[in-house]
Amino acid sequence: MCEEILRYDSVEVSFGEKVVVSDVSFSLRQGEILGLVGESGSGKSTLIKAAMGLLGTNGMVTKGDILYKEQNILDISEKEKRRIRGAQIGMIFQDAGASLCPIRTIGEQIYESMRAHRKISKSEAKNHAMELFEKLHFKDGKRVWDSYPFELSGGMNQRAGIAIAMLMNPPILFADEPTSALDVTVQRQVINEMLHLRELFGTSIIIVTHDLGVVKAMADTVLVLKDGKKVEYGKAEAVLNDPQDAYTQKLLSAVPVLRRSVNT
Amino acid sequence: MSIILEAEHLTKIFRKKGSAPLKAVDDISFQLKAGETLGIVGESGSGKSTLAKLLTRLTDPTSGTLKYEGKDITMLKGNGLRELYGNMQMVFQDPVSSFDPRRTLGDGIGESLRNRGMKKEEIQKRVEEVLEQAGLDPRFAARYPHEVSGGQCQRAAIARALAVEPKILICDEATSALDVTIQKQIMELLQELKEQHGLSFIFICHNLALVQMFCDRVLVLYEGRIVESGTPDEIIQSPGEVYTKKLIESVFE
Amino acid sequence: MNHYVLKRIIQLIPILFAITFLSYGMMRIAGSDVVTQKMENTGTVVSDEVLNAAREQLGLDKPFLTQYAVWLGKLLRGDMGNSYVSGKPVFATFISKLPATLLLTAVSIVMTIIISVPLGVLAAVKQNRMTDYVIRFFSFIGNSLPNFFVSLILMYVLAIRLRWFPVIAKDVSLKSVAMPAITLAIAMSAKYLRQVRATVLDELSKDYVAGARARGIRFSVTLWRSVMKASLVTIITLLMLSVGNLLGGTAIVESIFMWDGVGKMAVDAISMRDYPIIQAYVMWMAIIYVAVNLLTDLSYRFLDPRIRLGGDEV
Amino acid sequence: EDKKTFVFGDTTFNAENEEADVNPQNTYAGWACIRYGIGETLFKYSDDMEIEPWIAKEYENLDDCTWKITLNDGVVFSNGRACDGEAVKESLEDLIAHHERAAGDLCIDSIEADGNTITIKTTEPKPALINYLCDPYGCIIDVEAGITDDGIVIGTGPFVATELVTDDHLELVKNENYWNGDVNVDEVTVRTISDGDTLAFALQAGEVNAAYGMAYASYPLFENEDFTFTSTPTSRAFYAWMNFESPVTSDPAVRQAIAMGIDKDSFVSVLLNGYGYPAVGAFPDTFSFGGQNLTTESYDPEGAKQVLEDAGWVDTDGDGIREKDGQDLVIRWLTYPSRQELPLLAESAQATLKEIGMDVQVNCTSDNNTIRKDPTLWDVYASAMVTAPTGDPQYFFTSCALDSSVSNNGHYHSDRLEELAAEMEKEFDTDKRSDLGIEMQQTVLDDHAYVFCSHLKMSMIMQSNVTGLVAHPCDYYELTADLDIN
Amino acid sequence: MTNIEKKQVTVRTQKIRKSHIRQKLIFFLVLAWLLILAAVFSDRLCPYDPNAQNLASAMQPPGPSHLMGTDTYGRDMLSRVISGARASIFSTFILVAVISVFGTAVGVLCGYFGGIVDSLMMRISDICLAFPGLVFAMAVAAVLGGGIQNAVIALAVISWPKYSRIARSQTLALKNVPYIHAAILAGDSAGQLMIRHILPNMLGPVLVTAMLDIGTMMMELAGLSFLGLGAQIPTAEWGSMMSTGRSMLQTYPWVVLSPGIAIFLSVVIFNLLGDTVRDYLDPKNSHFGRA
Ligand SMILES: Nc1ncnc2c1ncn2[C@@H]1O[C@H](COP(=O)(O)OP(=O)(O)OP(=O)(O)O)[C@@H](O)[C@H]1O
Ligand SMILES: Nc1ncnc2c1ncn2[C@@H]1O[C@H](COP(=O)(O)OP(=O)(O)OP(=O)(O)O)[C@@H](O)[C@H]1O
Ligand SMILES: [Mg+2]
Ligand SMILES: [Mg+2]
Repeated sequence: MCEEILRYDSVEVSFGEKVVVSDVSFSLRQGEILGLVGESGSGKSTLIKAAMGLLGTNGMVTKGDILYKEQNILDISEKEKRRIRGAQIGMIFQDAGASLCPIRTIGEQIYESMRAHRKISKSEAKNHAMELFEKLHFKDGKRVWDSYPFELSGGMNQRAGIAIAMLMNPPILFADEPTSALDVTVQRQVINEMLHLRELFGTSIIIVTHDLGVVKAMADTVLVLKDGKKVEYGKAEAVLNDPQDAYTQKLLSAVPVLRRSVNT
Repeated sequence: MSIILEAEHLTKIFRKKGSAPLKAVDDISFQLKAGETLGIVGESGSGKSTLAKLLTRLTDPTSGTLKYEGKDITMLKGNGLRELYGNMQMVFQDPVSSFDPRRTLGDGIGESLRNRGMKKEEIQKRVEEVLEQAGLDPRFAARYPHEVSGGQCQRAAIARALAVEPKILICDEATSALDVTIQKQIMELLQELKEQHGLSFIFICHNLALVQMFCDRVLVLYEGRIVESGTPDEIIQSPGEVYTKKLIESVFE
Repeated sequence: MNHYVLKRIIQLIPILFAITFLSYGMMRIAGSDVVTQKMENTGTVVSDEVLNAAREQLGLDKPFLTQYAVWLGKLLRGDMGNSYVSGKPVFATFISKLPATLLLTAVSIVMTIIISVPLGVLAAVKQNRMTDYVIRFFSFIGNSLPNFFVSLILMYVLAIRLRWFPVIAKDVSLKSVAMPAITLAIAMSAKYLRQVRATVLDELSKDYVAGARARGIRFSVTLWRSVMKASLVTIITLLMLSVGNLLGGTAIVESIFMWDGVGKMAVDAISMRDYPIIQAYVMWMAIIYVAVNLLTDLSYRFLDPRIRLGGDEV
Repeated sequence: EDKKTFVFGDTTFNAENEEADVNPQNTYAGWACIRYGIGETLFKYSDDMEIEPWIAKEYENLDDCTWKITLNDGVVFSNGRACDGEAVKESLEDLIAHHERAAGDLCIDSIEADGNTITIKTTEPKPALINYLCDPYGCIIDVEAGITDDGIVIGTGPFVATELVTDDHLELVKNENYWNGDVNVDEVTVRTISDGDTLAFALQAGEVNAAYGMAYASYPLFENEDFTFTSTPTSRAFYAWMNFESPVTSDPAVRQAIAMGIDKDSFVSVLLNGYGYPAVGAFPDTFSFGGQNLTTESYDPEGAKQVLEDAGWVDTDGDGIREKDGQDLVIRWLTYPSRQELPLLAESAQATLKEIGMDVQVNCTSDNNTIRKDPTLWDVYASAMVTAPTGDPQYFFTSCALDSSVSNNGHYHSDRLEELAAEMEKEFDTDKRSDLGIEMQQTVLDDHAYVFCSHLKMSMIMQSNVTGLVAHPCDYYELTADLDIN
Repeated sequence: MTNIEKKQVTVRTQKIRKSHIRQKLIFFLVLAWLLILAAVFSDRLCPYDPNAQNLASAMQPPGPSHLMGTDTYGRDMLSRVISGARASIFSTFILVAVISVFGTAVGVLCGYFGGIVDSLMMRISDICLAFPGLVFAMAVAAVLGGGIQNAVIALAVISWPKYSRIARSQTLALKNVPYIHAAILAGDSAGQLMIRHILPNMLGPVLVTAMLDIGTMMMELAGLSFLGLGAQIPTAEWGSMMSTGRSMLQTYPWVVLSPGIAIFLSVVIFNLLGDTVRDYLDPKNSHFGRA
């Protein structure tokens, strides 16, 4: 594996006086896909929001550091953070449709995001986007560009969300349950696209999910969280095939498995 | 086995000003036998919830008939409907929002009993009974929905459905809002109920694995129509429709 | 689109009909009529025969529905009758005074927007900080001062102390309209900025704001390009709803500042029980209000693509 | 050359006051016509309400029904037309044809014009004809020139109306042809300002040069060297009518107690800021038949208590309100808000009468004229009326105190008063009429049929550089040729 | 990988504001209660008889014997302000209570049953909304005559639709909430459904609107008083006290400022109470038990 580009060091996050995540450490290397699993409320989202600086007014990283390329991204100015967000660390939301402004076209918003990080003309932005759409096997890129979020299906929105996050070509991508708002049939496409991304650009990805099937399909490493604490962390095969922690075992045994003879 | 619930050509069309009418449920016919578990799968928007609401008479069908034990209940109103609900109950997807936030779980569970004119002490006894049946401590009766976890709340919802000793239980994605570990517990509870009480189930779900595990028969819904039906194994092993194939292929393992 | 406009206008017909009926009916329930009213304050002594003759002449002796039918028939022919007091045609009087009121309303709406939108947005952005508290405090002050009192304070400060504006409006000019418009705008803004604040707060809590932040977009850009645009529909709706209030509020303010508009005309007419004028006023104000709301509805279609493109409203 | 522009702010020039324009043929609009110097009448009242020549120089009473009036030479309308006998005849005939009260007041049978004299024949003896001709409706206007749609007329006064918007403003310019001296001011604007406070502010800001009708509470603002007051007593009286049908006020003791229980002096000195005169009778002291000739109860709460006590009104249940035969001493006091003094009077009477054990319930409503027609709805009606608009005592009695009076809603009746009224009807001699007036007032006072509380002290306030604006007792001479700004 | 060395980690001190919503709520509730109590017991709280005139001591500026001075009639302003609380606060309370109860009832029924009655009532409320508020009230008051009851009636006639709109949209939204479906399945009748489940769950927005409306209605009553259609003499009511005292703004300012301050304080209290209730009911501020 290549060099490490993101490291969480004994991170503790609190909302108000309540500690929600405590003493979590892990690191992410270039091109690595990390699966973040755990039950609802275990602090998965909190963990990635901490790096993005999106904890809101009452949330705060109370202990530890988050290092992006050796730079502690918790103690930098808002302006510097803004430079990192989007350009260095992209993010895909659970419901990408909702993370887009409902009354502006996808194109406008793509252009706006790109403008936030470099000088670029609208047509350049559009060309870039079209290129990427093509790489991501988007059928009708032009239509997407001119559409409002509500005119697209959930799956298309989600893919548009991925595209926007990818356009700046960030070395790191956070994906917070990128598929759970989607139909089972679309899920697969989205996952494939994310894998495709890594192939194309060598992007490192942290994917938050509670679907162990997804983790199995794409993650290199897995971090299991329970009540804001790390219960298991290691190579995906190792954790999934030979879980050490009782909780991980329970989690794995609870996953219903489809029985079928022929694998397609 | 006798047919307990029968749908004939059920159709529900939503008309909205300014857009084409939407056939959310399109000419659906099926039969549910006593003690049978019928799974319904399909992607989001395929009309599963609308079908569930039609079956429970929470919405009126645009056309078609619905029969319970051979009796036409399509147009049932008032007391007749209330009687029907003594035999047919439903468990909803989101457990917490299926309880009135301002009332205790016990209150919600006892509501149907109170409406049937049962006395206070009896109600209390029955509530405790069904809570235990659903695997909850009777003290949960005094809690508010936001004071319990999702899994506990769903158990209470099941207890509520069981309170009137229904013959049919309709579950509309009763586990998809829950974590896998809790989902497993709930599925075990349903399995137990099925075995011990001989309930008939309509189990709406988009998780094929769960359906395979739990159901006797499956209907695959697509754009409001039944595109395929059969035993879970038949459908999963050799899907006949393109759509069903796609559905199965998308499952990660 | 045209079809839609037409449909909306047709839907208005029963409302307009009800408005005319109410405007007419309401005034006729009153206990005393204009004829007796004329005696007031003057100490004139008129015999009952004279009174009855006068009533007959004005048609006040006929049954209610007949009077209404006659009135409505005339109305459709553009004749709203003559003022009981001045004897002049009501419609012409109304029309001659309307521009002044519309100017006053327009200026005070513009002022309200200028005052309340930025402050409301600021308060929302700085929620629960000092700025927010200060802005809200001022809105409370604005909310707890009766219009007539604000007028007096403004006259005292702006006209007597600072001599910026004239006390009484001499003509329909921007300088004259300033004080009555500020008076109206103060009360309106106080209410309105709270609504703007609430709307913007609501919008700020939506996921796309966090989404934009996560993409590294400057907050101010999101605020102005997305949040404001998205809030606009709600803000305009609320503003248009308050136009009704505003039109009512002009009555007091106009009569204090001697602004010769329909509001003052209405206050005068009410004190004289000059039914034709009151009817015309109440009716036309209601119609204007309904029309403004229709225009608002239609304008949404340009502001909000979800409505314009026929997406489903949730 | 600087034009002299005078702005006059007035709260009363409006349609509500029946002064929608300046056309004397239109109800009370003649008041505005004469007030603002547009029209003039044949005769006018002097400061002590004696008849003086104006357009006319003299009159002669040829017999009971024939009057010969001689006009001044050289009177011209503002448009230049000579105001001769013919013009006056036309004006009066047109007036009778159009004005609602004039024909009945004047009873004119025929008018003949001959050069500068006119001869008027009346259908019945009219002792007060000349007084009636002084009524503002008697403004002589140029009928040939006509009346505009806005109600503007051509008169002989020092000012010419050029623009009029009812309830808003009236524009006047100097009458270059004025027959009776030079006019000092070039332009006048009369602003109708319905709110007294706005008027006060406008005067403070210098936007109006003079003001009439602001709230008493604002007067102290102007009691300094920057402003001048001009005040005079008028015959507008604020008084209470007793309802003789009411079970309470039909009791003479109650009426007497009310008369003794109202503190007129404090009302005037405190609530009216001294701008008023405590009243005794219907007319102010400036009239020969004024209050100086009369006697009535003065404020005497102890005496009033005694009167009530003696009549059997006693507070037995200790709630501070007296009762008799189980009935509480409740006085329903009807009044209206459009005269600012009336609510003040009501509220002050309420308090002083409470002290003597009466529960006064005030109903202050602009619907008063309907309510007072029904004697079961009120006990006391307080109103503000000009008791002698023509400087003659008869008007007050015929309009409200006789059996035949339309406004006698309280159904007061006195045999003596009826007799005196009949006598007055026939009396031509001014002195005798005056004596009759005094006797009639004393009669109603003795019956406590009315309690006269105060007379209006009409006040105009002006910037101190304004001269020639003088308040007149009959309330309708305001802007004259003398008006000037220095 | 699991053995990342424990090294020195940064510790950040919390600067997070605690939101004292509950305390704020209690505080404003107490203030509102005090105001209401003052209104109820105004008779006992007045240092002087609010209607007792003493022309000899008229227009006295605030001083030790009269904390807020005296008015034209020499009445003690403080006593009048206190006794005005009754008329002002009670009449606004009654007004707001009537319109909120009636409007809500109409809204719930219309929202629940829909159909012709719904369209009809909504049209009626459209019409009521269409009439310019204060002027319609003026006209109604002109028809019915002055007096505070009539002013209240006039305002009630035009103000209820606001509540019926809120209630109707809430009802429409609630109708699709699972717990309502659950209640139907439990055999609730329409009435039970509305009373047990729908009404209690929309109380929040209605209550908040009502709190904010108290200030608005006080203003409108003051406006009517200004036009002579408000309280009757000698009733002390803040709006009419301000209106009658307005001429004294320059000469005897305390006469108009005293009731003004009273209005201000009560408007502020009820507005803040409304805001706090809104915050309290906001699901985002999870102060109910489990987070
Ligand atoms: N803004 C906030 N204020 C207070 N508590 C919060 C806030 N956001 C999250 N929490 C709490 O922090 C804990 C972790 O939340 P988080 O959203 O990270 O969980 P999660 O693992 O992402 O769950 P899910 O799978 O449901 O998304 C939860 O208990 C949640 O209630
Ligand atoms: N009340 C309604 N009015 C209009 N359209 C509706 C209504 N309810 C459902 N629909 C539409 O009917 C279709 C079927 O919806 P339904 O909720 O039954 O789908 P579903 O299969 O349950 O989906 P999901 O898995 O997302 O719950 C959808 O297109 C939906 O938009
Ligand atoms: Mg999460
Ligand atoms: Mg569904």
